Amino acid sequence: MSSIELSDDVASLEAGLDALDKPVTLREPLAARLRRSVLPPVVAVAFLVAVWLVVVALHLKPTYVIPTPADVWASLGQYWSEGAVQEAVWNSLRRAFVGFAVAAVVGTALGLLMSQFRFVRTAIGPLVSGLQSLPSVAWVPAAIIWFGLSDGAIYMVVLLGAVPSIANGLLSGVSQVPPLYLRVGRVLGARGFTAIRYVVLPAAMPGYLGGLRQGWAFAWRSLMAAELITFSPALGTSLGQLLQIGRELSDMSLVMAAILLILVVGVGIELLVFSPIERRMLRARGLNVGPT
Amino acid sequence: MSSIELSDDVASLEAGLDALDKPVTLREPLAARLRRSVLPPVVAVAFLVAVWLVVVALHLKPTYVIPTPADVWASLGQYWSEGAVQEAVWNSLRRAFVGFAVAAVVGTALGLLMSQFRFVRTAIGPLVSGLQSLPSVAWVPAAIIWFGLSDGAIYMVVLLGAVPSIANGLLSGVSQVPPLYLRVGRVLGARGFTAIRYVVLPAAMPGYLGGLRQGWAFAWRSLMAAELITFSPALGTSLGQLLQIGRELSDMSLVMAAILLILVVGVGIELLVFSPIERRMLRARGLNVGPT
Amino acid sequence: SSSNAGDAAASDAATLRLGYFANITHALPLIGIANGTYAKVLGSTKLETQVFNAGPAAVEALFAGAIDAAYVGPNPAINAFTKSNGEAIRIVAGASSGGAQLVVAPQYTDAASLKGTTIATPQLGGTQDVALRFWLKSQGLSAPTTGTGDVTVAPQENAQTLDLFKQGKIAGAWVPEPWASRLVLEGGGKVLVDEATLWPKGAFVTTHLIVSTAFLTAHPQTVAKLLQAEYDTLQEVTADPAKAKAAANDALKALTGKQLKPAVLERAWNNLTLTLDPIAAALQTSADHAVEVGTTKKADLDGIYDLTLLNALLTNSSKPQASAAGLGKE
Amino acid sequence: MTSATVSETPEGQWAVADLPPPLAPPAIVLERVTKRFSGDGSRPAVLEDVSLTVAEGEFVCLLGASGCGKSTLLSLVAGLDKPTSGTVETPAGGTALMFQEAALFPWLTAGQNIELALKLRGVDRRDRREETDRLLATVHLSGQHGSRVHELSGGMRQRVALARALAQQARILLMDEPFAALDAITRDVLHEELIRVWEETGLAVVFVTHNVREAVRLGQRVELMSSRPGRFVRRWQVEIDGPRRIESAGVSELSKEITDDLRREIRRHAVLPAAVTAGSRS
Amino acid sequence: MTSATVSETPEGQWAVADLPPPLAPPAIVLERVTKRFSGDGSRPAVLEDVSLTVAEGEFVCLLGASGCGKSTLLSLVAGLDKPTSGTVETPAGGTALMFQEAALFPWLTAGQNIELALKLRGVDRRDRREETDRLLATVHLSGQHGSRVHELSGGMRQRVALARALAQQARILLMDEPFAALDAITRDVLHEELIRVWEETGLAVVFVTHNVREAVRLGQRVELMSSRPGRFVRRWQVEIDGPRRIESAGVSELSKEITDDLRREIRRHAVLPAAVTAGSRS
Ligand SMILES: Nc1ncnc2c1ncn2[C@@H]1O[C@H](COP(=O)(O)OP(=O)(O)OP(=O)(O)O)[C@@H](O)[C@H]1O
Ligand SMILES: Nc1ncnc2c1ncn2[C@@H]1O[C@H](COP(=O)(O)OP(=O)(O)OP(=O)(O)O)[C@@H](O)[C@H]1O
Ligand SMILES: [Mg+2]
Ligand SMILES: [Mg+2]
Repeated sequence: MSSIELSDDVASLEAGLDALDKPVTLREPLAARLRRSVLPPVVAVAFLVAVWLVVVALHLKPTYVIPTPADVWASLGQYWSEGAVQEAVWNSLRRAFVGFAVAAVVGTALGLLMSQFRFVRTAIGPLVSGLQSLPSVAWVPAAIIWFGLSDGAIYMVVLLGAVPSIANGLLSGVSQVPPLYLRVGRVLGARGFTAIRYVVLPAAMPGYLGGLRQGWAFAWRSLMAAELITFSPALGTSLGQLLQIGRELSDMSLVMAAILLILVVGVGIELLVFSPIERRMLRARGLNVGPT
Repeated sequence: MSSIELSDDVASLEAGLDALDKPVTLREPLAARLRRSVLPPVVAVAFLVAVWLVVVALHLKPTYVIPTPADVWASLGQYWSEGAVQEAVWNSLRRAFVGFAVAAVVGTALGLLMSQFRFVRTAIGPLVSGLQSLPSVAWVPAAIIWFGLSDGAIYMVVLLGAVPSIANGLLSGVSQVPPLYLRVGRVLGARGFTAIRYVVLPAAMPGYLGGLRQGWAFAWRSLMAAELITFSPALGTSLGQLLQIGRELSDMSLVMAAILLILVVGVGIELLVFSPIERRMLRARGLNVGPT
Repeated sequence: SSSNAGDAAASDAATLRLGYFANITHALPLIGIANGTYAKVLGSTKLETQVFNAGPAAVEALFAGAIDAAYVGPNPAINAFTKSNGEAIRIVAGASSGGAQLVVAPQYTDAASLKGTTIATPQLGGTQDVALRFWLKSQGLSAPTTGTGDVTVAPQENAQTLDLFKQGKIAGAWVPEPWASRLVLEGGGKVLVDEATLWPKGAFVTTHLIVSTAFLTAHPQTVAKLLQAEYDTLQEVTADPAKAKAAANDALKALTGKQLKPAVLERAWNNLTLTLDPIAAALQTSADHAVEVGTTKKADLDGIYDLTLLNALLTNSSKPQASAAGLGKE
Repeated sequence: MTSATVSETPEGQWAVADLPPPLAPPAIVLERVTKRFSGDGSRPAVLEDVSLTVAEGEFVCLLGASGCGKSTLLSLVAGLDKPTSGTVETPAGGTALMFQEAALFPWLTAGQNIELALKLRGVDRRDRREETDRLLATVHLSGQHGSRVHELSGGMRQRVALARALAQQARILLMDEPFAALDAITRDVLHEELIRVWEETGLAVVFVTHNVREAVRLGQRVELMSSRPGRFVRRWQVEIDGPRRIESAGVSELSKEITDDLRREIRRHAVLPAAVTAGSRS
Repeated sequence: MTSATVSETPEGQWAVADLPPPLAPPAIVLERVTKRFSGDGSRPAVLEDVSLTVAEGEFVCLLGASGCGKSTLLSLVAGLDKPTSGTVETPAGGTALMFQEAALFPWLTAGQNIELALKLRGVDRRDRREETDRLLATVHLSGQHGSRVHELSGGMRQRVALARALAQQARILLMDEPFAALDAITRDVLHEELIRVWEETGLAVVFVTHNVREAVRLGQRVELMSSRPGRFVRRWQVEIDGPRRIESAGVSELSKEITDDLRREIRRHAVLPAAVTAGSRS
């Protein structure tokens, strides 16, 4: 028996198997991908506008109660030309980003603590989950009392909204790490912090990213709730305030315009930032990319 | 070769294998289970109260800004003796249940439609997801305009909050159904509605229940937001209103009492109703029961 | 008078849905609804009431057709009128006047000392907001609606204002009763400006009764009865102010679970004037001021008043007529 | 102890016309079946011009490397997919199909899984329970009616899946690597179980596997498939007397021969990286 | 073509004292090891009074039914768990361990998985890439450095896992049913691959399997374990000349013998339901 011959034999057999066994990944053609990623939002918007036009055409309510798309567009145009829309979007986005960034840091730290120490999890786990069933507006008075009418108060509300999602996302990500990975890590020599750094955190990524994504939605919701109520010229115009001004002026066109802006910005960030990141990560791991 | 002998041979071998192969399910002793299920809430509450007492003891703020637990307890006692707490909890719970029930029906129908018809999913999928990043308060003006100052307006806000979670939960549940189950169903003769009834829906249960659970949290949040803002004696006292009254009266004890009640009721329902159902279902299927 | 006596029965509405606030400035509806005067005068018309927290919500409800009439401040009334191009509502009477003050912490003694501070008002572009900005302007202090000026005007909820004032996070607030009194009595503030001193005869409107135009057209007779009920309540209050005060406080307790402290009630009551006169002249002036300080654009208020029913009632009661100041029917 | 007679058809002769006439009337007839998944022909056909006849009561094993189209072929026979061209004929009453994973519905108990199959077949509610107990007994699982799927071992699950397939009362049982995920001991036992059931019921069985010895152990006929495109390239008629076991000498001998063929087939597809080829030959 | 010489120790004699002296110095020594998972003794011991010695460079296969404690034993040797009583001795430098699932980290490429093992061993950054390429070449996967785990077939994954295990440069390789999830063809090929690597590296290998033929094909020694509690009940020294293959007659013959023993061991645990017993005997 010649070792070299056998090796060659095995090698060619393996190469044949490798060629046949490799899973075939079906790459969608570009046209189909575009159709899937661009068409839905367009259809959705068209659908929305159509429903709206029908409602207006039915004259169920006077147009000062349910304004026409044209009214809303005009209202948007007017505030745009005054620079109020740009300022509002910029202010709200800036706050959302800063708030979200801080929430990500705090939420990650909290999630890690909860995942690693059973006692911490036991003590504050239910509390953290519970926070999600309190509306953000409930925090506004407390936040204002603590921080006055400052960005600080707004950030506190945003944090209280976003941190639980992020912490819980990381926690559930960690709890879903197959124990096998931890065993492999230990066999390879990863213990303690090394294990967290090289095994636990990367393995928990899918749950964590899901948490971050949901955390963004909550941060945005909470920010709007906070901006609706804390109101000071020193804080500058914001989207939430635009909505509030619309209500105070009984200006339904402005109310609708503000709701649309909030929706577009909130969903836009999710679709443009979080979705692609999550998709790429899931795809790199060969995981199922969800329906959305 | 005697068929009976062989059969007996296989049977005894199989019986031996069955005895050895059956997965061993480790049942936790009752004491440990209780310790796991009762201790955390107790610790959480103790932790909360401790933090609170420390904050009060530090005299960071006067007690009319941060009241002591005793103040809050007294405030709660007073409203309890007047029957206001009971009425508020009852009214809010009733609305939450009705709203959630309607949301479950609508969300399920919507989720099924979206899961079965690609076109529907394409058209309204992003919209449904997008709704989750709009704060409930934004809907209040629209709800009042459509439904006036009735329970209807409150239900509309609750629906807009809860339906997307439920629909998305069902959708992601359906999309996670292993295609193998559908193939098996078809081979067994289940097509169309029969397949949905006997295969798709039960298989999608875990995602669906998760969606229902999250839907509840959203329903409760949205209800509180709605109750905070629409206020009418005809609608009766509610938890959201208790909070609002506290704010209007600058009565921080009442504000805190209301926040606590909202938290306790919202989390209580989740822990007492949704968690056990979800756990039981997951356990019956031998699935991982999450960390919470 | 525009209504035909023969049509009286036909124009009675089956129900009247009336909105008001649980607030001392709404003393007339508070007392009259609680003691049954409103229900009695309305007779066969069933009275349904709604309590609101703020004017915009009441206007939303009016727009939605959920209520027919509401007691609101002048600003929501103006907004409801102008945003609906003069269609949605009419002011048919007043309910109270006066009772707004600029209360500041004791260390502020004059306008100049307020430079660099934050002062709260109840609502951007609201009467008090406009009054504060106009006054600041007259004192040479700028208070732009966006960005920073000499003084930061922060519109926010009154309850929040009280908290922030107590903590020293704001220098003061221009607020209506009972908040002005609470700032003084509970927050240790002092009155820097009493708004009454800025108006001729100290009269400026605080609370209006607005009615949806559609309801007014369909059921003038019912609106007349509503005015009558308010008038009767006013007579009762005038006859026994002490009893009225107690009744108002009881009504507050019933609606919100809390009463005003006696001292607050006392002080607030004395600052307020309950009257059916909508004080139309002040409305236009206030609107002009709003344009001047930049919180709103020039608004056409022509036709906002319909005081024909009120004046008929006043004539019958041998009282002086109320003026629409050229902004509608008298 | 055992003797093996092996009859081969000449290599490359896979057209239906060249087949020896089946012993019994045919249960499955595939004629010149081609299947492609890309509509535009951008990828090669998965199955090309494939013909196959399985007689009633016959036990045929399909053998081939990964991706050669075995599962696709079973899908076509089961009616889960349509051929691009060619015809597939199966008797009325449908086919039963078993997979590598038992694919029991985890929200039902073992018994309920079988009852669902009966219900979908239209069996009367009253008869279902009795029939289910009979089927469970057939696979030696009496008393496991109420067991949850996750409480069963892999072997028990496949036996429940077999009972569920039998509940369909189809004349054809298609099996797609049904025992691949089981441990060796359990797999051996299930081979005996399956043969017993096949003898009792007289079903036509098409059994797909990667395991040459398993194919020889079970099949009356073994069909070897090529890859890219999938075609039948060689056929063995297995004639081993007496009870076969996986360790039987006859099974071993024939297995070795088929394995060599299969390995040759696999090597054809080798794309050796230059480095390895050079390295191992130096 | 092959000849098998089988030497047995008398049944029931499993104490260390009765062992023939190992040829090379011992790499693993387990002495009177007992392991229970319930602290209160409410459940029987998983391993009871087990002793085992593996010499350096020796290839030992552990065979036993499900749940007999094979994985538990490997965990103890790997230091992932502590015995309740008794001692476990392994050389410094740790042990490498492979599982049924390749357990590659899906967030890393094939090459990065190996590099991580090197990094955790403390290999210098500059040397890692080169070492990784050498290891990939060893398992015939040159050029797959950048492949994602999910892009690899099961066999390729196990080869990467093998390379990762080799990267640890431990003197002991523990394998817990490493090929159980692979298809038969791939498994056969990996047997040859593993033997080649073992011959090249001179590692001591403890290989756990359910597959009797696999144990005989690979091991120098086969140890049969009993269940409940886990103990060593019988041992075979496998001496087959020439290149073994899974179909070799020598392998088949010894396999049949061991299988019969194993089946007897399994039957001991049968708890036949009354109905089935009655039914099949009537
Ligand atoms: N739905 C599909 N769309 C596109 N290609 C497919 C589809 N199903 C299978 N294929 C391709 O057809 C080929 C044959 O697949 P099939 O599953 O029939 O092979 P197989 O012989 O069963 O393989 P294995 O032994 O791995 O189960 C593969 O190359 C696969 O990628
Ligand atoms: N962490 C644990 N806690 C409690 N019991 C355990 C634990 N790990 C294993 N067991 C029990 O110990 C016994 C032996 O398990 P082990 O996994 O070692 O068996 P095995 O021989 O590897 O089985 P298999 O062939 O199925 O892999 C089983 O009965 C199992 O239920
Ligand atoms: Mg297949
Ligand atoms: Mg094991």
